[in-house]
Amino acid sequence: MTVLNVALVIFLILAALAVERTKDLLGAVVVFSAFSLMMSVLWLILKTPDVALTEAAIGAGVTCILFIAVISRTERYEK
Amino acid sequence: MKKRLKTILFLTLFAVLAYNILEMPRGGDINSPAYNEATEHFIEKSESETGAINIIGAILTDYRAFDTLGETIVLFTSIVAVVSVLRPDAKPESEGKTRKEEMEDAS
Amino acid sequence: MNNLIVSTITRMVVPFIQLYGIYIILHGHISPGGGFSGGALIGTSLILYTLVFGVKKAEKKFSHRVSEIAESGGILLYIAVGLIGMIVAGSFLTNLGAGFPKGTPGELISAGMIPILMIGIGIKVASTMITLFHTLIEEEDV
Amino acid sequence: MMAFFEMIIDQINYLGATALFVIGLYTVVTHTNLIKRIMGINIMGSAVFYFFIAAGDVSGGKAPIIGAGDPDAPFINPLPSVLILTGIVVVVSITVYSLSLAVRIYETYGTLDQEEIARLQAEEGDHD
Repeated sequence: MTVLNVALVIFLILAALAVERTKDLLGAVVVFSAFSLMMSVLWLILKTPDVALTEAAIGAGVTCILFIAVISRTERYEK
Repeated sequence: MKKRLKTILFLTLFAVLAYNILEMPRGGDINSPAYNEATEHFIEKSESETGAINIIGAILTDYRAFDTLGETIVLFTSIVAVVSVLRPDAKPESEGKTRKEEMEDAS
Repeated sequence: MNNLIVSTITRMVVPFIQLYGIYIILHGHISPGGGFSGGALIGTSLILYTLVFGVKKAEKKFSHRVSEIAESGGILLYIAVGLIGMIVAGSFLTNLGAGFPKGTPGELISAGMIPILMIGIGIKVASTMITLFHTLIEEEDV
Repeated sequence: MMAFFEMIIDQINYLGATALFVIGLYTVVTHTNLIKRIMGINIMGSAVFYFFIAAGDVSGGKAPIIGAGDPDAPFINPLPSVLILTGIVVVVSITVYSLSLAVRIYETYGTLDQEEIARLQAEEGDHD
């Protein structure tokens, strides 16, 4: 279990760095969705299934849809 | 150059925080200070005091129910705030033009 | 969106998502889940419906009137249950002391007021999610 | 050297949460785009939640549901989970409010870049 934990932490740090680096905001939102989903898997490993369910529905679902709705009303590329 | 300075600054911040974390109680230790008598009370008594076998649900809507009421009020406030910011009659005064376009027209 | 496959699959899948959300809300006291995650699931199903069929058709299913009632109703249900405890037992949000039935732990109908409060939270969260999405996606001419 | 690695593996959850927090703070400070900043705030929020959950973890424990799983294993600490459960929803509220302000700013100024907004405001001040 520890191996999976360490691998997930490394993936999370890489995903956060990718969110920071991506100039295309839509791509950044997609990477952020993957970040939230991996976070929910990590919380399942830490034995808190309630928080994992909530994060999968709210963090990976609703938040990203709201970001995409706002990007569709404003501009897509960061200068 | 400025960006490199910021990167070095944040790496220093991470080093300081990580050094302090190595002094913390070991992760996953049952004797850590977070696992105190309140936790033991919840684990031992929640089934007899509330009748719910999911301890998280029992704490969320029984022991800390007032906290959850405040949290639903936060949700309500967020709706009120978003609707009042985005309501249709609060449009900017110049007909459909943004400030950036006005500046470009003027110059 | 005029894609036949997407609209057909959405029409088939949305009821099951909502059923799963209701299941999670009602079993909040005996299994992982509860009002927050179940309400978010129901809200997500309505957001999916809006994305596929457009705001106009979605507002026929879940109009502003219904969302107003749901938003206020969730909080009012919560406060009403709290006031029952205040009247009967003397303090706000009392559970077993106020005479709510305890039931057998592990059964669906047990734990006194906890399922009722979970239902209130679920209604509130679901209507919040869908209202926020409708407000953000609405163009000026609506 | 080996002991140092073992110490890192023991504290991997705390260290990961700290790294995520610093990355989120870096995003908020160095970027001028408003939506990117809101994403940074979300990453910082996730990092704080991760720190709390890691503080409640018990190695070899089980989820806090009575009667499920191994009867001899200890329960994890349920209190951080409850706090985080409400915290996630509050972070969503803050995010949506910031996003609505971003939409309104875009409708007014035609840009989401903070330096450009400051420049437009300065020019407008010259006209008055």
